[in-house]
Amino acid sequence: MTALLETKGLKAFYGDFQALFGVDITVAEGETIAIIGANGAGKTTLMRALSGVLTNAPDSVFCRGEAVGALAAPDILARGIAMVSEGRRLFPSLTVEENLMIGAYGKRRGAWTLATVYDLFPILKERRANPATALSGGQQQMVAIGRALMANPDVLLCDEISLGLAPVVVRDIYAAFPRIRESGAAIVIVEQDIGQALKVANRVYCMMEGRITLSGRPEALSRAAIHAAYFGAQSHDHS
Amino acid sequence: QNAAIKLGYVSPQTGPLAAFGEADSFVIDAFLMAAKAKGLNYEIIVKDSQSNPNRAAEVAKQLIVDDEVNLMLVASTPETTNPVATTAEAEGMPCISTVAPWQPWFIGQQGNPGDPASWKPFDYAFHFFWGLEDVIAVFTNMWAQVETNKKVGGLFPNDGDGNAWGDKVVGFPPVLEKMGYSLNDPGRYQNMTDDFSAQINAFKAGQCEIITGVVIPPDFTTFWNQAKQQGFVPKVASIGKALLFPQAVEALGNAGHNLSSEVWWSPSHPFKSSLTGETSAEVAAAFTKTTGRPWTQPIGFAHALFELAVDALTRAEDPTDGDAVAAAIAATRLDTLVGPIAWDGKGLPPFAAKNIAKTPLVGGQWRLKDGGGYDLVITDNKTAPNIPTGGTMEAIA
Amino acid sequence: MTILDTIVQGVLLGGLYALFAAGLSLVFGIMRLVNLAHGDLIVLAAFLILVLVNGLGLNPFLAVLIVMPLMFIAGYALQAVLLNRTLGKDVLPPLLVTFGLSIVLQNALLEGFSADSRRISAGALETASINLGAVTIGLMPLMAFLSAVAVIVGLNLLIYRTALGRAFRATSDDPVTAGLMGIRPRQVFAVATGLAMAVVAIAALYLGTRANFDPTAGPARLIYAFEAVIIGGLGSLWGTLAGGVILGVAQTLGAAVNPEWQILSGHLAFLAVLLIRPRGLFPRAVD
Amino acid sequence: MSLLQLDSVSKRFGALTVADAISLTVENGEALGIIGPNGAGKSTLFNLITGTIAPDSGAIRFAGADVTRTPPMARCLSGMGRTFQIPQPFEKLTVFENLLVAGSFGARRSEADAYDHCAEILVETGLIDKANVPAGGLSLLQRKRLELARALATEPRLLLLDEIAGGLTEGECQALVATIRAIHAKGVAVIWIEHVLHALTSVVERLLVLHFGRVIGIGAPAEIMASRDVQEIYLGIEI
Amino acid sequence: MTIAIPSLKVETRTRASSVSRLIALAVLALGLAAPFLVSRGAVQDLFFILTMLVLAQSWNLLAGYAGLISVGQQVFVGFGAYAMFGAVILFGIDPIPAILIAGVLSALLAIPTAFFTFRLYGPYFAIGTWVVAEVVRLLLAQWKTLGGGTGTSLPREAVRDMAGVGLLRDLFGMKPAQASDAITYWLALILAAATIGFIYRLLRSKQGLGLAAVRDNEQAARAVGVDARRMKAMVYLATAFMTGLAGALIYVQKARISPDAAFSVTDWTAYVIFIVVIGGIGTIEGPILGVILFFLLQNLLADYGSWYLLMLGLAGILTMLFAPRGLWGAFSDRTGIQLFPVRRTLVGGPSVHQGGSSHG
Ligand SMILES: Nc1ncnc2c1ncn2[C@@H]1O[C@H](COP(=O)(O)OP(=O)(O)OP(=O)(O)O)[C@@H](O)[C@H]1O
Ligand SMILES: Nc1ncnc2c1ncn2[C@@H]1O[C@H](COP(=O)(O)OP(=O)(O)OP(=O)(O)O)[C@@H](O)[C@H]1O
Ligand SMILES: [Mg+2]
Ligand SMILES: [Mg+2]
Repeated sequence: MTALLETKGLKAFYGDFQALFGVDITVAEGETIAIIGANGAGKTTLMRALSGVLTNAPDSVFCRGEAVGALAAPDILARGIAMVSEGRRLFPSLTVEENLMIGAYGKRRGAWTLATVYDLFPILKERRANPATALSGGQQQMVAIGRALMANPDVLLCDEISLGLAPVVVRDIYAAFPRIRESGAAIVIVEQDIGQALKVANRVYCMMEGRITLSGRPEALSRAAIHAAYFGAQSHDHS
Repeated sequence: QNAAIKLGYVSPQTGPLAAFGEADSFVIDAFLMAAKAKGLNYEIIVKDSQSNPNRAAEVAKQLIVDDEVNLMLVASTPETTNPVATTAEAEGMPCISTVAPWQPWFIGQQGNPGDPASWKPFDYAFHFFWGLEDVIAVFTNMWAQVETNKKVGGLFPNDGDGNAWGDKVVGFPPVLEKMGYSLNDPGRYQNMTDDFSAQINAFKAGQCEIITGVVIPPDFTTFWNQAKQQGFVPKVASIGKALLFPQAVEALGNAGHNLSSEVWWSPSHPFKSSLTGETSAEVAAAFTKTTGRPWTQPIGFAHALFELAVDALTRAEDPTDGDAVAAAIAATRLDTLVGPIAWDGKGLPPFAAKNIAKTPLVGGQWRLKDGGGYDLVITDNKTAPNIPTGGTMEAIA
Repeated sequence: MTILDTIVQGVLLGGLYALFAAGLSLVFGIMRLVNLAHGDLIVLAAFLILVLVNGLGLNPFLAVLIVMPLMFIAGYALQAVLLNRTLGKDVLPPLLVTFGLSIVLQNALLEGFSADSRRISAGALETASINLGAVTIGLMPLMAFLSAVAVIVGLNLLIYRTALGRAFRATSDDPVTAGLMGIRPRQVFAVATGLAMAVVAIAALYLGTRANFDPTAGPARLIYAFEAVIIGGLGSLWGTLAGGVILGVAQTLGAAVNPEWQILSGHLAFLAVLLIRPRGLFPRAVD
Repeated sequence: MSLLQLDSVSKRFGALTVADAISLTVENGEALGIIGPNGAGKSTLFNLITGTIAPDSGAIRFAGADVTRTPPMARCLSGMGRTFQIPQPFEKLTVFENLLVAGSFGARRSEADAYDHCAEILVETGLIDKANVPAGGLSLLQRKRLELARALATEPRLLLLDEIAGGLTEGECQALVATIRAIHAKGVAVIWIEHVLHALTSVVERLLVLHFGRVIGIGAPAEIMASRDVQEIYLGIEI
Repeated sequence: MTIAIPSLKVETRTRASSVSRLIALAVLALGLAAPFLVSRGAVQDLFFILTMLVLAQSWNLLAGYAGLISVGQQVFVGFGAYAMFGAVILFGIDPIPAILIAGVLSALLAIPTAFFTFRLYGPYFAIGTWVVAEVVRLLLAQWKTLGGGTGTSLPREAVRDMAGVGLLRDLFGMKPAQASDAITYWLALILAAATIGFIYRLLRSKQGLGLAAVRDNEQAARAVGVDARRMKAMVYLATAFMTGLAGALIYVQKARISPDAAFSVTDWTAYVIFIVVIGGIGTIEGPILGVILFFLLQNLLADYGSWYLLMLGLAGILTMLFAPRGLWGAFSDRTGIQLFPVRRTLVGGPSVHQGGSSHG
């Protein structure tokens, strides 16, 4: 069976700086994957490559067996891959509701509508007419997730959704994940908050300097190995 | 066979003033043919000023220095004639210029136009056309045919023509006052102005029944429409420049009816070419036949320019010597397609006597034709009784 | 009550300027593109209307309805083929390319239509007016003003009430993230320029009926349009209308003092606004 | 008298508070480390100190003078040298010329006077081999080194370093630590933002933890690292 | 710890630049002799080329090095020209010192205009400069003693009796017109050489280094102690001075002025921008190449009227799209040749390699 989303020897460059050195990951239908790694490991770069913000060699990314590496973001979205960007990146000149509605610009139909997103994050309904940037960080993150859901994705890519948020708020946001999974979407989360990541994920990849250095089911990974991978020292003897 | 005599000719053939240069190639082709028939060997080097004064000066230099012409000819608006004449004068190159009232031409080339004591005549630059005193006479004669309150509104832009027409010394104001007209002049406006409500309000307040001025076509359209919208309809509107060309009047739609203007040349002018013997009517007809376009006033003057060139160069002792040619020009007595021309100072103040020759001027009104389009009808000839009128002045409805 | 009339005439004139500026404001607001050929595009549209009016004997208001989609297509193509390539951090390429375009357009029109000054005839409407006692309002200027208001209301509805408008604003905020929403920024930009050109067609109608125009009449209009946009503030269409009105009133008031000051007063008003509020009167919060 | 003194400095971006009444004193010749999760406001704090952004309230004193409103240029001339987290080289100038700009303007020397000094720094920071290469052609790691070298060329009394150790190999990291120690040993005060904790703690005398723009701990590194709060917030690991 | 690098040296010259230094001297010498060697027409063509070169180099310094994209430089051409006319007509000053006065006055005008335009950035700045130019044009058009909107001509004697004309007539038997051509030409040559020399020196100085830093990254430049604002203001002032001198000189030769001509956007800014862009922005060589191309194009196509301008517009668009660094930029990128190098190359020292990629 072909994977929902798969990379084969994915490389990425910023000018002459290489950020990814042959990354292989697979995402199956309905699965939740966590990608962890230290600052600058290349996690965001991987997300950008998957979502079409960075274009790649055509045969380095596959979606249901189709080579999509060279497609631009709107085409990737049309194949059911949506992303919540690092730093949320809401549109400041749009209101909360407009930010959500623009997520549906691609007109993919499914379970997620304004009503169901408001149901998932009720606070947003109260603040629907506010400019998106007037919300607290946690609420903004909800908008960002809701906006991606509005595209009714098959794969939801989430880059550091706990970034800069208090642990309580992070917990609230993660509380929404079971509902998202119920809608059938596979989820890829990038997290520095390892505790959260391990709690929700079925499988974990650990990245280091543009390579996957460790992967497996969360319960199978030793804390020492992850800790080492996280801080970059003496990590190579695990994996 | 002698080497050909070289004439340099500068006029605006492209750009906003291109309507003035429209007849050039027709006139030049006809001239070369006539010259050949007479056994004269002339070469004409034509340069396009692109309606740009910088460019006009530049091409004049090229004609003098690179092409080594024997005589410089230039026509159409002070924006073209002045830079060329200034250059020719500085280079010691004889130059004949036309189609610009003589005041903006002469005074506009003086270092300090505001100080008549400092004005100096030129040695090489000569000009033939009418002057403001003529256009004032023509306009007031036309106005006299219509019953009015003698209150006049003036539209004078801040450009070569406008400043001369509105000048307190040489322009309209002193003469009109003397003749019992009161002039309401709100001040110089910039060309390409989008709104004339200030002027219209001033004219309304001053109860002006007559409008005059020297306006570029786009501005006149703006003004005239706005005036009608504001319910301001004078009995007479005599406007220079804007109403020269039939296309410009046609652009006004029906609102052009009975607008009046100065007429410096028309097919009914009773003059003949000294070169070809053709009458005005014949030249105009030939133009329409060749180009398919209605006749325009510059045709006659462009033609006369070449008549004068041939005449002066034939009489000059040495056509390649600038001073000799200048002397020959100064001594001209020639009956041309636009009337008799002599730089004899007739009708001119002393300072301009040497460099200016005047041509006759009459006044006319544009009349809607039955089948559409306009006719220019000469309505006043008191200034030049030998030019026949085609009708009398009518007030604007 | 001449002063009242002066102000009313200035406001109406401002409507015309706002109409010139509305398309520019749209494009400027969405992609920070300064289109120096905007004035020439207005003249191009005026010639297209003229061809239809003279050639087919159409009513000018009908002709505009035909020219609007034509100009939309031209604008779309212009953006897609040429201008999209110039967008980026550097301000030089768009300025230069549109500047080059301006020269190309002017001279192509000269070749095609000669330098004659032309006019679109609107028949009796041209001189019709409404008399309100102290002031008399010309029908065409009033229609120009109302058209400006209608265009701005229409564009605002589009921008704030439709999916396309949301896409405009989102792309303007952040093209990369907009791409993640399925929006193709280049296509959105092309549509925006197309719309701007459709508005240009309306502006052309009033330019062509108010005064004569010729192929070189563009740049003189451009500068007012820019001033209106900048006075109003980037991205605010109502601001653009206000900017146009400020310019128009400054001009008529200046002219009431002395016609010499007419155009100068407009420019000076512009500089004064810049001095007090460098980002315009109603700047967008985020930029 | 302290070298740098922040007095209840606050900064908000819209609804987001990135510096919340931060008070802080740095003595002459001191080395201070700053840690905190992504988006905590660390770089913003640098921007406030160096004048790239102005605080909404509070005061900043440097070397005895109130610099709250002075422009970055003047603060550099009075002795602040900084690196940018995202390197900002003068791309069309060579590495050597990049240093010359700093060495002649920042250190107020004539150009010729700056030659030797700049060449020395190139040697010190291991960039001498790249001296004549345009900075635009450098890799990211080299760019980060250039940031350091350029900051040094201004001959600062206070050196502000923003995440310059990320992505280095163990050996390179040790070399960097040695370089910074050497600078520090000359009496230059250092403030260093870093995620690579072992490198940071081997240089700094005090550690400051920033979270949500608030100082949540400051003290000796060992003490700070041992604190429960810090472990939970910074590492996100629930103990 | 200090590391001694005994053999360290900083070089700024390349082989090409030594050659070009010789060529430059030869060209200059030949240029000085030109009025005796070539026809008057050629001298006038050279005058045109040289004055356009000065305008182009100034605009290039402003836009290419200081990042200040102005479409209003005609304000300094026109103001310089009017200042010269004023000095000659109203105060009876000889045209040559009047040119200098015009340059100084133009630089002074730059102070109030900078006050407005420096509040603006990017495209706003461009439009702002244009409006300022319009304002100055409209104001000067009100100045009746210098002809208002009509314009005026230089008194014939002023040019004919200009300093040096008598000397040339006595020495070489030149006619006054020819002599004044020669004098204005020499002034143009000196001005062009001085402009290039000034810009080159500036770029090789510490200030030039700072300017390059500001151009590459203004924020970082400020952070290392470069006063970006002052730097830009200085460049703006210097270009105003040079442009004003050129404007005055051009109008000594034209001898006739009007506001529309002297403040023409097309003649004094559009052409100049095309020259710089087609030749290569941000290089000293670019405008030189550009002005020669422009001259050739103008001569080849001038008789085609609007087609010529149409082609020029197209050439500008195509260059911007496909060779944004201009013809010289493309050439230099490919060959590494620079006639006016400004690189400081570090040579010698313990482990410096004299690597090949010393061109940027
Ligand atoms: N636009 C860019 N230009 C140049 N280099 C970049 C760019 N974006 C990222 N990099 C570099 O690429 C490498 C990988 O960065 P990336 O953002 O993917 O890391 P990350 O794992 O997401 O880190 P973080 O935890 O900080 O988000 C880093 O060294 C980073 O500095
Ligand atoms: N100019 C700005 N406008 C709006 N928000 C900003 C601006 N600069 C920073 N921020 C926001 O302020 C917060 C703090 O940013 P800052 O760069 O200071 O974090 P940091 O602690 O340095 O993080 P990192 O570890 O990722 O470098 C972030 O949420 C960031 O998005
Ligand atoms: Mg990341
Ligand atoms: Mg940071």
